[in-house]
Amino acid sequence: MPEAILKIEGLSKSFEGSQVFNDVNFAIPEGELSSIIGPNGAGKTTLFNLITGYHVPDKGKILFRGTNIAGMQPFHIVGLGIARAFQRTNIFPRMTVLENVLTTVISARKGNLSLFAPFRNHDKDHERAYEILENVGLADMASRESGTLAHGNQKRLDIAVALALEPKMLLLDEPTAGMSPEERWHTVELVKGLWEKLKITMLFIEHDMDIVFGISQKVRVLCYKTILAEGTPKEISSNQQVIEAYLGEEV
Amino acid sequence: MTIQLFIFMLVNGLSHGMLLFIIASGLTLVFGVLRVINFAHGSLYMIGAFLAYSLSTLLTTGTLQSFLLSLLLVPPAVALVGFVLEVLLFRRVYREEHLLQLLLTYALVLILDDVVRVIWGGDPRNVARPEIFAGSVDLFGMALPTYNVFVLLVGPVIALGMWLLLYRTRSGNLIRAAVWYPETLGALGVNVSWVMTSTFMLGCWLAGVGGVLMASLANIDLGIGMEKIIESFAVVVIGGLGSIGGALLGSLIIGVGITVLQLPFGRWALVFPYAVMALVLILRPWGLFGKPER
Amino acid sequence: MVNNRNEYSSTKRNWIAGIIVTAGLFLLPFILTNFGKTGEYWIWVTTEMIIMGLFAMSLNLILGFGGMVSFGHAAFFGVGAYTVALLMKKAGVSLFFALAAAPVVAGLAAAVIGWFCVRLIGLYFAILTLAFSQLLYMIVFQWYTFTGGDDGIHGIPRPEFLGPLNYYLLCLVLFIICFLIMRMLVNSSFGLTIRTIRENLERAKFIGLNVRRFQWLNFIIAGSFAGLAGGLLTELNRFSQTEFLHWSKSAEPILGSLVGGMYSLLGPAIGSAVLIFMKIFLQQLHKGLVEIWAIILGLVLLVVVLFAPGGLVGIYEKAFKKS
Amino acid sequence: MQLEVRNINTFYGLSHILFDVSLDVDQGEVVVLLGRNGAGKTTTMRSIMGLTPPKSGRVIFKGKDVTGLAPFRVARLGMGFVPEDRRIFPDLTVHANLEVGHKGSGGKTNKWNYDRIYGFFPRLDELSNRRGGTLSGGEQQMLTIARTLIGDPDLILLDEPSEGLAPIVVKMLGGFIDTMKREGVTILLSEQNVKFALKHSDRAYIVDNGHIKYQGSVAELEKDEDIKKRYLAV
Repeated sequence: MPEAILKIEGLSKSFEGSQVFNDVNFAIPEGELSSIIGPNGAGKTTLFNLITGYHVPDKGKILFRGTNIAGMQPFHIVGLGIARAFQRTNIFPRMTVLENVLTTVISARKGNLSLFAPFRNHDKDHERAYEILENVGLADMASRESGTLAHGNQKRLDIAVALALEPKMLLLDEPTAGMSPEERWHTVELVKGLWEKLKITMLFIEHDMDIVFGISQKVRVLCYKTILAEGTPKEISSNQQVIEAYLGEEV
Repeated sequence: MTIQLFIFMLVNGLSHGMLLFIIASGLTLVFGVLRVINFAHGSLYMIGAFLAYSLSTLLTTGTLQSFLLSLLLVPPAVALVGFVLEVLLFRRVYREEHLLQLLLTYALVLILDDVVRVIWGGDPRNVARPEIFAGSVDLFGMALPTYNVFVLLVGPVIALGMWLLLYRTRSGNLIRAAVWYPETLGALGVNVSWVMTSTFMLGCWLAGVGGVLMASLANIDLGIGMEKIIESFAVVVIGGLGSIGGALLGSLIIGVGITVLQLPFGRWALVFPYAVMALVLILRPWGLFGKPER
Repeated sequence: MVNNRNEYSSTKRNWIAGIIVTAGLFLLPFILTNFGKTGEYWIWVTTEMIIMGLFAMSLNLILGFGGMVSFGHAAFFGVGAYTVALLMKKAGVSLFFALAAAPVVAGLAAAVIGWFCVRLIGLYFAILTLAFSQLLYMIVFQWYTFTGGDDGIHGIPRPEFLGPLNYYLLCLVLFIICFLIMRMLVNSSFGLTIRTIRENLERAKFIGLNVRRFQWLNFIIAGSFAGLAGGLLTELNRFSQTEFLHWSKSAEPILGSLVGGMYSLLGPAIGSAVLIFMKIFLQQLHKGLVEIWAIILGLVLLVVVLFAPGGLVGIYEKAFKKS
Repeated sequence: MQLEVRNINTFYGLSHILFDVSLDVDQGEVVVLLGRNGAGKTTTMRSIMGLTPPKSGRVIFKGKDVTGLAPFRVARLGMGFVPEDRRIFPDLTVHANLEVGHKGSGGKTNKWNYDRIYGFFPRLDELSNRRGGTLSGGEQQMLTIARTLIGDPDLILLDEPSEGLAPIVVKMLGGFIDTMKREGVTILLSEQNVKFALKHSDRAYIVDNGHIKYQGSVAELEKDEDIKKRYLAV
């Protein structure tokens, strides 16, 4: 079994007195494509917020390749190799699609302090940005103002921005939320394809069980303030505890 | 510095603090509901003060009747100005970004201050205190100006009145509800625009009360609006934007601070509000009584 | 709110217009000198326009491009002004050294003040900048022995070769240099980064940006240019006064930016010039009008806020886009 | 018909969200809008209530054209809106929250007074002096319904009431919906929880990408495996 890229130990977090997590523990092996499921309000997004430094945990360790990143600043964590795409579209709306990716490419190579050289003339950045846009199928919209894109394309741009950071681990928060059925499967294939191509670790939150069980190597169920169960899709869908707490009788 | 001098300064500082509270509470109330920092609040206060002056020249100045009459008439007049401003201007920018809102109120400062100058001119004025407040009261063997003690007592009355209004009436419930979810309030059948207009008018009424009280406390001139809006800013920042209790504490800190520090530091004491404001923003940006926004 | 797709448009049309205007600006004083006293007055006015335009452009680096509303930009304008005044009057330093020192000292002040301010966002940032600038204002106001208090510092020497015309040309050249530097800045990777932060500050953190650091740097750069503008105005007036630090001075470049359009580089300079011109024009038209200048300015501002938040440049771009 | 929605088109800024949406709700019915996240259910409700007025089309409530009317006027005509995120006024006590929703009888006698509301939601009676901000999710959901109910609406728009609630609370909520229906309140519900929705509704509409894709009785929908699979991922 490969080395764990992310290891969470005894993680606890409360907001204004109400506890969201109590002693969460799990480890994600390098290169895994896995998902997190759980009822609304179980704290799936909060978990991402803790891993990426948006919130500071009350207790516990978040070890990313051996470094404890709990409480670090987001930009620091990004620098170590964790990127995320957001549940609600979260891009730079009045910049073009290309600029959205370009600014991230520049950030990834720490070139932001170049005060005088025009960013438009840097061929390598452009090539890289176009390559990423092609990967997610947005290359032909490069010069559009990103805020005017359709919802599905904005979400894909969000993923493109995350990819531009060349992360070792990518967190995707409901990548198909608000998409039509065709768009959904398109996005699922995109995610799967990227995973196979880039060979990075991916962790995503998803509500659609067909998608979850369709592409995850492993599923973790977040419920009752902790990880209720983890296992292969097959194990999870037949886990009595999970059925009671979350899936219901239907599945 | 004797202890007596200190108490004297303290009472003075407290009365200035209470005056400041009356003005600043209007500012913070309006911010709480409308989410607009009204730069022009100081100008409205100044208009109140000058209206009190004009009214006193029409009546027998220095009588209790004339004083009470201006306390009765001037604040509603200022509230009426507020009504016009809210309906014609403020209403249009609630959804705009902060900068445009601030610039709108700044434009009003330019206009209102100049209107005051055109109407009343630049000379300092004052209104004679009604004779029953003109003397002084004895306290610990010191003669304290009665009027200052009076202002000192008006502050808590206003604070209590605001508390009763906000926490013991249906209108208060509506105002406190509008702070959070104006849209939901509308969907419950409440005319939210009217709640906002009334709140704004209440804020202006408070500025008017401050103006009337100020007119007999010290000289009034074209600078008082600016002076008080900056002090109110400091008060509101210290107390936390939107918090009435915070405004009370902040007013006392600023009012007493400026007055008491004048003894050892002279005019350098005027630096105090800015220093406190900067310090609070650095250490606790959401203010002593406020809550962090996230 | 404002469409800024053409934020850095450098189309042919703009280039041609730019060259014509620049040439016109260089020729203008030579024409004006032929008109005796009136001409000299107008040279003085245009010099002030250029300086205030530079001040407004410097603010716009943080306001329009950075999305940070500062109410205390006059602090750095004032620091620049007093640096020139004190160095020349009290230390006998030459004008060029003093003018070189102004942006450096202002930049240092911006570094100190900005270090605290960039920790806050939105309204809180705005109020803290105001508090700091007023703090500085009070200090300059009270410290009579060093700054001359509310008397200001008068009688700043002027090198002989710098008549009104030459000083105009000096300011114009400096303005163009500063403009070109700022243009490079906003078009650089740094400029893109600043815009990225403006667009979505939270997201910017998650593309690995140390947001505060870039905002701080931008704040310092903007402060430095403001310092140069302050120094230039001090030398133009040959005095420095506390008004230069007052918050109402901070409002001037904001008004200029708003009137001119804050999503373009030159908009704020154009806006400031228009405002100065308008004031003088009204004064010439009728003396009574300047008495109520604040009312007129306030009304203009109201109209812009309510009906044209993109400013003059916004109107210009809209007009051309439609045609 | 108590509510008729005719070909409404709604925009958020420049983005077109609803396309020619039409629906009817009859007096005393429970009608559900089904569809995934972002399909346009909430926007439909906001358009009906006047919170996001449609650019074109008409909303007719009790025979009266209410399109473009301010929400508070629509509310006073007898429509209630229970927002998805509940929006309990956190600084107000439970009782004060109810007072805000109370419109005053205005001549006619209120069907729902405080006693009845507290009888209906005994838990709120126990909590009546607690600040709204301290309630749990389920308690907040009860309060937000109660707050609308006390304004005596003829029609309630219930936006995703089951979201984020524990199964047992959802069950209780279902009971409230059934009781309200018995009391003669018309309900337009929006839900993602298909099972819950179908259990308590008479008719259903399916919204997808801002279009109405299906309408029919619950019994019909139950049988239509194809539709269920296509739009509801069931």
